[in-house]
Amino acid sequence: MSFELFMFLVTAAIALAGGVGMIVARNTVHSALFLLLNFFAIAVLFLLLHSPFLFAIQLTIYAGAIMVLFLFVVMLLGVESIEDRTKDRLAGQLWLSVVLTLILMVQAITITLLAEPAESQAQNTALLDQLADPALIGATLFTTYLLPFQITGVILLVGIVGVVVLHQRAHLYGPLSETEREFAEQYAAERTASGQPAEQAS
Amino acid sequence: MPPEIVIPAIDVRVIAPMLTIFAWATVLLMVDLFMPGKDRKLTGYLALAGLAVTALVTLAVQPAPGTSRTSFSNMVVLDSFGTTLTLILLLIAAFSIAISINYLSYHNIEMGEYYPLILFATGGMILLGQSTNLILVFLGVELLSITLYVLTAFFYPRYTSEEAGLKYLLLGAFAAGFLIYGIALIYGGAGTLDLFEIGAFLNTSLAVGSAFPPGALLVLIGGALVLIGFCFKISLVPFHMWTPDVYEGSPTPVAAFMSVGTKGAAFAALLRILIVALLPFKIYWLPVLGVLATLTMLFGNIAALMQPNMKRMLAYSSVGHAGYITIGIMTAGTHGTESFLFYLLAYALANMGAFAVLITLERRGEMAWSVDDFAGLWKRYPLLAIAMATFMLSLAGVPPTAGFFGKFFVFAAAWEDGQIFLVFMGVLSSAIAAFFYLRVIMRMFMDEPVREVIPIFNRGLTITIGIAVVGTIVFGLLPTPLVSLVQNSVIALGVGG
Amino acid sequence: MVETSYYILLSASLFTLGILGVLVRRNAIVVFMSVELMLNAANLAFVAFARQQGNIDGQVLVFFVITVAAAEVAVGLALLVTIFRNKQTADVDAISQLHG
Amino acid sequence: MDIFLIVFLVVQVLIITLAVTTGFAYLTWYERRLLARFQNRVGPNRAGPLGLLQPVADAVKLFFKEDVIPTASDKVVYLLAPVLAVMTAIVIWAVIPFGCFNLNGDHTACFDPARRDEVWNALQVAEVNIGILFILAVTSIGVYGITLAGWASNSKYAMLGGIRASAQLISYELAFGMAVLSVVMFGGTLSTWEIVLAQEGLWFFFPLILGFLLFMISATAELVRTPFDLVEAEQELTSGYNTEYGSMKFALFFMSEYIKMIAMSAIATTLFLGGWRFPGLETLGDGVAALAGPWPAAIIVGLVSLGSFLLKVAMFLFMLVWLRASWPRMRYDQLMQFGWKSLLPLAILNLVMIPVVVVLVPDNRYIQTAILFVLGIAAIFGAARIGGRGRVKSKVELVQPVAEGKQASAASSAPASQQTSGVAS
Repeated sequence: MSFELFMFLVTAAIALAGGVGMIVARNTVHSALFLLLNFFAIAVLFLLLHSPFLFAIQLTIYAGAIMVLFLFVVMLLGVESIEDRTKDRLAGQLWLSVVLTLILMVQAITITLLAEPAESQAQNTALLDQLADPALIGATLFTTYLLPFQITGVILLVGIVGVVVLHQRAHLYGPLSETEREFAEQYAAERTASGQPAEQAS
Repeated sequence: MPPEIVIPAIDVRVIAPMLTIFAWATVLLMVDLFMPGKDRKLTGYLALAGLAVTALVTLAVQPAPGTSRTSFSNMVVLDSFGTTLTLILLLIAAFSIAISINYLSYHNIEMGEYYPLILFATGGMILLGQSTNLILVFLGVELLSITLYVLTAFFYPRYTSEEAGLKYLLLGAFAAGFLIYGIALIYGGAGTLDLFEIGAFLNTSLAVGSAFPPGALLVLIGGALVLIGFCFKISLVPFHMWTPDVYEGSPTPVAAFMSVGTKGAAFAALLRILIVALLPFKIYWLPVLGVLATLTMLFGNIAALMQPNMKRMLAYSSVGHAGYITIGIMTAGTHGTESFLFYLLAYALANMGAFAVLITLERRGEMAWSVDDFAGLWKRYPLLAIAMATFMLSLAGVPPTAGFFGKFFVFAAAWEDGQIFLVFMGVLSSAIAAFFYLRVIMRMFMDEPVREVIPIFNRGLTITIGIAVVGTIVFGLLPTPLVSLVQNSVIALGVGG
Repeated sequence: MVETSYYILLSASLFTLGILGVLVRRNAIVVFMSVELMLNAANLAFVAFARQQGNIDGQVLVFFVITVAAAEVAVGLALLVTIFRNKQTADVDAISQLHG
Repeated sequence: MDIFLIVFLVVQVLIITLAVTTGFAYLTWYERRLLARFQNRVGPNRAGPLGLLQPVADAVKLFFKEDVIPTASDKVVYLLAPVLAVMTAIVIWAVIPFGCFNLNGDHTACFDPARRDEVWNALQVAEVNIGILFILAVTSIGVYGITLAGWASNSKYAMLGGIRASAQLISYELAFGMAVLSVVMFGGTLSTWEIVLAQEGLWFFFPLILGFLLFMISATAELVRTPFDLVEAEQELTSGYNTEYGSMKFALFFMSEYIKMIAMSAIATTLFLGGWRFPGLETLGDGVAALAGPWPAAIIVGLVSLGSFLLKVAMFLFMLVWLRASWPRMRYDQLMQFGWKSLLPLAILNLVMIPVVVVLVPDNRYIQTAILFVLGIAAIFGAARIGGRGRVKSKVELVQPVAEGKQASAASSAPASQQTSGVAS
């Protein structure tokens, strides 16, 4: 077994463990940490795939920004273990999803077994070294992918405006008034009483 | 040393509509910041002006019929299909803003950022209609979705609005996961994300031998995942469960905007993917879409039948209409493109109109849009009742409205394509649909009023309803000019072709 | 050299785990994290395919996916915080006034 | 040969880890002695000559303290947090070049970017083409140690400290990253090695004066040191996120902070002060090579470059201590306002200014430098003026009597206050 394969297997095991852990963990902070572990493992896999640039980007943005944001929100709201598992009316959905997942797994294995094109460049180390150069990514970003790059800027702008809008409203209008809260509850009660059978099935 | 950077030739005309609307939205954000006072109507009017300017720009750069321009490494294309779609989308956005201007202040949720966000979403839709590269399709979908998450949750003190925003966000992000994974598999199979090149790759690799090459298999599986992602966006059964909840919770103008705009843009992108890139796989996607369309038409209309709530009824009816549009998509290549565009315009007019009528009846703090409010409307506000009746008839597909011709063209194209079963199911579900549309009309004209309802009229609403009524009837009586317009709107099938 | 198919198998498994997370968990934050896992699986597939194809496109696409994910997470978490302020829960089922 | 290389790498890593840890120990001594001088005291002087054994005494004390884990804490995360903190602080050192001791015995290769392959540098662990991004990545992960410590302790003080810390670190990371990117833009490379070489005859301090200032401010904030140390404000939060930590676990947090401090100084040296470069170093090497042959030259260049690097780092450390001795702590809202409304716009301006100048004034580094220097100074003074205006206003408000101030704020109708709060967030 080559060193690279060994590294791959270990990292892949960690990545999978992280993914499973995230789903299984009861505590949201633990979930976030398992996901973080998974992100680290994927970053290492990027390194194994000759992409040091994405290794750094993955760590900086996913691990360093996105997951910190998640943890921050969980801590700020204090919702570490908010989940209520007693009302398990979703047992059917659970089984459905397990079956669906098994189908997807089978599909994944099929892809893997069938799809190994002959003209793979994965052994061409000279080419791969060339592709590992971050300058090449930059150059591609500003030439071929110029338009998507600019659109990304628009998306980030919309994201910023959206977050400010969502936050600002609370400042402008204050929290829900008592009457509004009552109205909402009354409305909900009315709706339950009237009963809308058709869509419950969906 | 860094590699030499050679920026490829850029044809600004190709992205001119998009560029105009994004630039206008960005400047509008800043203008709004320095606008004194709490009144934000002026921002709304400026946004309308921006849409008008964009429409002019779109007309100025439109390519000669039958030709197309590409730019940015063939990532975007400007063909007559894109131009027509852009104009329809701009009309939809203009309607949405016109019915929002007083709605926002009336319900005390006025914030200047609302209008630039609508403009950004419209820009995302235009992008979706023009992009010929999967990564741009992904970015367009995300731009549209992120904007709409915020707009859906815009009705601040209302719980349901935020719930709707969160639901839409979780399902939208889930769908984005499918979309991007599908794109990754397509990239793995074809080695490119360019729709034209994927099509060429499939043609060559499928032509080689009898065996199914692994690359093509990856593209097939990826295409299926992309389709699932899109099904969420255009709410095809069984991926529609978010639709009624989200429409009900969001501010009514936003629901109107979503019901037509998002669907139109997402369908346009799907159309391009299916007939430019995945045409060699038509034998696979045709039956799948057929089943989805049938389910969607039947389920959407049957569910709408049981709704006492007008807003949810319109939401389910929009699910049903997604089914009809899907038929139009399936027959793309023959007459599908035209029937799609015609249907979209007819549906946009009727649906925006219906939502506008709903807004006139929506009172402050009111959250139930009961059909009861429409009872006896004819006796109190005959014009409003006639307008609503027109929209209902158009949505049901009764002549002489635009909706009739929309359905007619879709079914005719399907018939010509040999999809007899689909036509049958379409007609059957239309009959079901006619029942609940006509029920609204019956209540308006036959029943006594259940309770006191005082509609609110203002300029934006009146003009919107007026244009929608006139458009619905005129295109119903004289479809010829519109037909010739959409017939010229062919989709570009080759680079620079 | 590790074959591309190994990476794709791993990526498909992670994607499946992500779907499972979305379907099984009721906590909105965990659901959201599962979506991130799905996006990461796609990123891994992109990079593995980029190596196999021998072109840079796959790596550039990951850049876009990460950026979009960041924007989406920001909006999503802002929404969650406002909802929580109003309702004091992050349980998806508790947020169900709109169940039709 | 392969095995030898791996063993060599392991030894290199061990030596650096040990050196950095010792550096931390003596940095505490250095800081305490210096602070004492600033405050007209003597400082630790009992253990050993000049108090040089004081760090050893401290270490022994911390070792033998009782190791307590709070019962209500989340045990695994509680134990993980200090480990994460120290790990990130040490890992940064992998890409920093301390000097150039070419084990191929040819000192001239040290000064030629084109001959990068001929350099086998004993004084740098890993020369990668994304060195700078690696630094950014590792600093951005550094926040986990603090945040998790705050959460896992299950104590209010620690929690508040942790939340404050994560907010502060995220906020200042933007300005920090942008300041670092200005160096990348001007130097045209992401590799730390090449950045040092690109500073031949011109330290980046001069053209990037604005970037340097931004870097120093945001680095101080990233280090949570005065005036940005409200994460561990003793008066409000006991000692912040590490309140519930004792004995060696506390020592680990302490260690991570000081190692990060040295690391930041080393990064600043590498990015702005020419790294291990020293005027005349190449000439010195050439002279020794002419007199005694290539090997002695390589050794001399290695030693002098290491010395020069350490000298510059010591200077930065002195500055950091000096800051701590002379500045008061900021208020939390001031901290956030400063980060988002002053530092970030300046960083963006900096990032826009550099490419514009570089593109408009091609091919002459010195003219570019002159223009950028003048623009940078102008930007700093302009920002100071604009910032200063706000301060005068707040002073006037403070002069008002309390009761009157309350009335005034009540009278100025709700929209006005909303306007301001709107701008603030």
